[in-house]
Amino acid sequence: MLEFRKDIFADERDDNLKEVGQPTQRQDMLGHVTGTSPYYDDHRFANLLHLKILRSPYAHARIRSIDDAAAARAPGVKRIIRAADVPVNLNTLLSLIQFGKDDEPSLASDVVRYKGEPILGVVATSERAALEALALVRVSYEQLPAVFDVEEALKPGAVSVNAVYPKNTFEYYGKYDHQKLRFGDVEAAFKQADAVLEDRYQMSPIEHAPAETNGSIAVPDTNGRVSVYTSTQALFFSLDTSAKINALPSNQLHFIGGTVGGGFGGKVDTMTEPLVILAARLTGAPVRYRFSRHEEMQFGSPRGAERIYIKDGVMKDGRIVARQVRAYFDSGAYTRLSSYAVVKCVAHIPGPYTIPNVHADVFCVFTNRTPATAMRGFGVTALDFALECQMDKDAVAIGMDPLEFRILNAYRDGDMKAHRRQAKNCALIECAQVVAEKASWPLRDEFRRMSSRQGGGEHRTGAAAERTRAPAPAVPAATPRPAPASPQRVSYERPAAAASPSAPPPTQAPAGSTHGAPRFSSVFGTRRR
Amino acid sequence: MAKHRGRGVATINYPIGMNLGGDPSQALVHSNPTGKFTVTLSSIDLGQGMKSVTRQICAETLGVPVDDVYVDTADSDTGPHCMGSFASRGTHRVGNAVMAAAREARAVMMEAAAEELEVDPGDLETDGRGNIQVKGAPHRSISVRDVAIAAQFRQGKTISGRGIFLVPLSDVDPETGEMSPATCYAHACLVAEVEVDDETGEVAVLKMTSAYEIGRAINPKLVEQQLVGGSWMGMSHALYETPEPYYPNTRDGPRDFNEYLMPGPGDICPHDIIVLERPAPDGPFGAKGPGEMCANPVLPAVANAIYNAVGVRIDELPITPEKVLRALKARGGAPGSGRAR
Amino acid sequence: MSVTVKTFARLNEAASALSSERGAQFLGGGTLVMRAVNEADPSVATVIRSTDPGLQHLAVSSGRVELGAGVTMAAVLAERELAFLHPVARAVGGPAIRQAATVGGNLFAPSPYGDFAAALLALDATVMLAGGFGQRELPIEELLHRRERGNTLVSGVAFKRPAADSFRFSKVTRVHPKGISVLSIAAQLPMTSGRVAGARIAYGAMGQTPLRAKAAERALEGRALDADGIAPALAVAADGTSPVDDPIASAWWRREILPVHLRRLLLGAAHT
Amino acid sequence: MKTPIQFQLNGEDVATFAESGANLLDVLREAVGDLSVKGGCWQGTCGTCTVLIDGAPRVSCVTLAETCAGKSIETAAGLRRGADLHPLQVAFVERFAAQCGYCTPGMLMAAKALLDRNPNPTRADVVDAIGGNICRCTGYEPIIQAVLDASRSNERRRA
Repeated sequence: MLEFRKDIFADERDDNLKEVGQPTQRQDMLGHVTGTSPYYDDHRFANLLHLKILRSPYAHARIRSIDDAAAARAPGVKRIIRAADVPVNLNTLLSLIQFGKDDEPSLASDVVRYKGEPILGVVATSERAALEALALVRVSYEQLPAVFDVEEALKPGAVSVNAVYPKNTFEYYGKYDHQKLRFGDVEAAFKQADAVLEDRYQMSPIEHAPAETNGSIAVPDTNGRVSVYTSTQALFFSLDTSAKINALPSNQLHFIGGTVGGGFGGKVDTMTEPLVILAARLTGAPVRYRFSRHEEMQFGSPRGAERIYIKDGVMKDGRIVARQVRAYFDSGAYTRLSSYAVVKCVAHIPGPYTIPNVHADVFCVFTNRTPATAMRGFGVTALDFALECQMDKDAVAIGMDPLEFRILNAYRDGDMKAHRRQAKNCALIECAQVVAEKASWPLRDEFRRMSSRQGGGEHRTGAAAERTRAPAPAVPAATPRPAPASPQRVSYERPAAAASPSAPPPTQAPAGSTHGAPRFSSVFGTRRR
Repeated sequence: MAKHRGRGVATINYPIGMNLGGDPSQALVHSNPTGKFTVTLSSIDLGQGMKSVTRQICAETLGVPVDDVYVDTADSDTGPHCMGSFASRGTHRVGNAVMAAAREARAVMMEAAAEELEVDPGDLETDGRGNIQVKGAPHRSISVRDVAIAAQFRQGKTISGRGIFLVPLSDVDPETGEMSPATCYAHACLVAEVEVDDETGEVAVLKMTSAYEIGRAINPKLVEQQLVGGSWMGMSHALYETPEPYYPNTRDGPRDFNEYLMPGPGDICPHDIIVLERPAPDGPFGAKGPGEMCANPVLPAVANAIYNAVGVRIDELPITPEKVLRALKARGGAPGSGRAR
Repeated sequence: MSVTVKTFARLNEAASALSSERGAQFLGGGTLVMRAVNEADPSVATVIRSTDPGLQHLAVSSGRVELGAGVTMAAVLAERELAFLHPVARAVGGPAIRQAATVGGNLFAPSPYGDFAAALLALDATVMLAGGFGQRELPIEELLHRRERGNTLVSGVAFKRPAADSFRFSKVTRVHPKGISVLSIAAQLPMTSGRVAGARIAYGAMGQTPLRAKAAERALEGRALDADGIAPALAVAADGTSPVDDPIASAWWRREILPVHLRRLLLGAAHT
Repeated sequence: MKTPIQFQLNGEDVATFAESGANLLDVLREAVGDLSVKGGCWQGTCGTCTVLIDGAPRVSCVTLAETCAGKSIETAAGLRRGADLHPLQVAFVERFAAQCGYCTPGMLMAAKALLDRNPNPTRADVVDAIGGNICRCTGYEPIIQAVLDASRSNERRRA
């Protein structure tokens, strides 16, 4: 099932290692097979209380009034937690690295912006008592129009989802409604392309569905601290977020975790810790807040939906000369991590290929649905789907084998990428070659001989050399070679005529760009160029 | 009824660690008085193997057997800061931090050994079996255990080390998108073979063949876990999953594991995986990170295989049988058979 | 408050309790009621259960099959004489669920659940009701029609044992081996001299409850089970169905593939 | 209202009190303290909480605790014989058949139910046996292989 090709790149490796490279058994395996690995909920406390949350039944509504008197009197109820009880009831996850504005309450007080948004909490002696009390809470809503489509949300006059970002887009660098990528001149290149293909791709949201749902237990500790047993994927991320929302010095919190029943990105958002800590402090008792599976599936943040438009300009000889991408991340009602995913997505465009003219605009859009967050492959999974489907269509359009088409365009060491850094340590071509061999996917000799190393081997030499004169977005010329015999195979000659006279992009960022990234670096100091 | 087979391919790369960097991790390594080591982290093991990978990296760096190292994760009172377990950053970021801490601890260990053996630390080497010996004169050696006892009770040295790894934050040019997103990238190519039922639109994945280039496999079994489990998740993303089956309409959302669709043990297929290692200059022993990227090539490879089988392009995820059937009807059925490949 | 659990030694006592108590639900295997209890569903204030051995009654004679309401899918699978029902019982959840899921409970399982009920519908089962005033019988159609009204307690079902090889079942799922129904089809196809005589076909997940494919049954009458013979039945396969969109499949897809799977079932290419 | 309930847990007599209407999963974890049983959904849809009752696999989250009075319950905590791992545990270790480990106890019990009844299962038997148990990490293949390995080791012991 798994084999190694140690022969490839052997000259770049020192394989004279003792422990690294060994199939050593997992340190935690014995605990796993004996059912003794300590997940957050495997810690026991006397007189444990349980927190359950009242959630909005509407995607967008104004809260007129909340009557929780009956719930407060219900059997087993120890405390009602209202928005007013939350010390700092507005936050955004990445405020920890000073990226974005606080835009999400822990408990909604005036308006609910997605179905399932938390409104009020009940702390009771059992989960059932808490659930029964929640059923007694009376909330009067004024339903508001909602928007669910990312492109509808950007139209003039669209419903405004999030008051902090009234135009329904995250704000980059204090002035832009999206993240840009500009490299070369796509319009000029499209004009010269033999084929121009444009298509639309859509990924629906995806749920992390970890075996263990999100949850945490907060225990009032001696000397006023709070110990928190948690399923978080990011211990200090959750600790610092909880400290901020509870207006506590971070050293008043002691977080214990590290053994988690799956995460896949769904346990970064710190969805349970802040309120369970508040509940423990307000009751002076240990409290557990555990998502039900239904909550996990519908109200715990998913991998957000993405809509991606791709326009490619391709030459008959197989070279992609231009790629334009317009993408919309459906962030749901609040930012969480989608703003970051957008930048990661832009960084990934145009994929692992050397394309001299690239243009991208990617938007983080707010809609009235469950806020999205990180998931395995964050910011890249949907883009890779779109790019690789598009690559297949490009190959078909010019009658070229889809794998050879990828190898031809694959980035090599020294190539200039669209974000203006030279490619290094590349290995896409080698991956393609070994798979072709294993799966008996026919590759012609010159493609079997190609390499990711400087120049890329064979006829790419000229190309790569051209490209390394960074930044050189113009379509590079290649060493001419005779067209292969096979009629439906296209020639790989690169006529100089194909070179697009596009303006070279600036090598430097505009002097003194003082927005966005500097806000990062004010925390982290040094910056890379 | 007609079933059509087809093959599709995808090639991808994946950035290691948080985009733009600026995501530090710290580690502490120390020896107890009898020469057994503890790595203290606040990092999380959510199944990916954080404890095991950092354990092997620490043992290799110290030059001691892996059994002599234990990794303790995620206690904010003892473990120093870690950004978290996401963005395929664990092996690369935390691994580097552990390496730095282990190097510092190793230096003290070698000094203490040198003092005991009355030689220069530079003349010593570890044998990886728990001993420190004079290069070229293995008979002149001392066990790590005795070194630790000597350091603690005679020399008053602490065999310990601190490590942090930070990829400095990159600026982003708002006008051009110029930036340094990542210091290294993993790579993959995957071929999927599918069978499509042209009367129902149902798709079965019959076989996957893939290659993943991950810099260095710190532990081949843990890499296999990620790649096998991750490709299953990719198949799941491609054909089954969503909490909003009628997106952008939010109705009929699944509430449980009967309604949330994922391939069961009866839906999986054979998968031949080849691992390549082109060491990342800044990776621990060259390691990158296989965790996140492994699902990504499956989605487009399956979509392209469906096209190869029945000639329809499904550009919306998940590729449900309904979408395939609607597309087939729109183009008036499937061609004679999948194109030979 | 926590739910009240009342256990009765005799089923008719349970039946009267069920009809008199407000918010009372009868506990079969627990797969539906216990989930509701766990979620603090206000419609379940009292859980009624019975240890009446009659619930486990399982009798198979040459002509007739009797199944107590408490007979589990696992018990059906353990009975060699009920081999024709094994594909149906095996289609209900994984092994652990089959140990719990009961014949009686399946009659009340909301769509897309209720594959076993669809089979019983095709088998023209008679349902025995327990009541304060003793047993009553009614056709399964009637029970399915009025089951939403609640407070009905089923003690068991009985049906004529189908002729050898005359019963067929097919369940379409997205997830294997354990997935809930896109749709399921159960068919009893008695043959006389190579012709269908008195077919009964039932669908699961093609409406609010399992329902008969009456048009298809009529179209099959007197026909052979070959491509030509079944063509008229396939043309009207979806008549009278009212499938819905749910997280598993859309109504459109269910309608589109129903004739395909009915054809495969009738031609003997059933897959479960 | 709490009701007393007695049963055997992994061979030991247990007497405890169950909240009226309590499910077996909560009683085993909260009242008895057997934390080897994990909860994944409390809906009966993920199999994570699978235990054996009188030898048969059951989803403990939708099993009314008081129906278990007098019965024999097995959980992953009882698989080990002293220091020795059960052949299934050994096989899961050798096959690296766990990642996050959360579904593992339920998987082990579902597999034990199979092997106790059918010592020489086919792959299809194994797939059916774990069909009700959700694993989000492994892709199932290592688990299937581990169960098949364990059945072979059964054979070896009998030989």
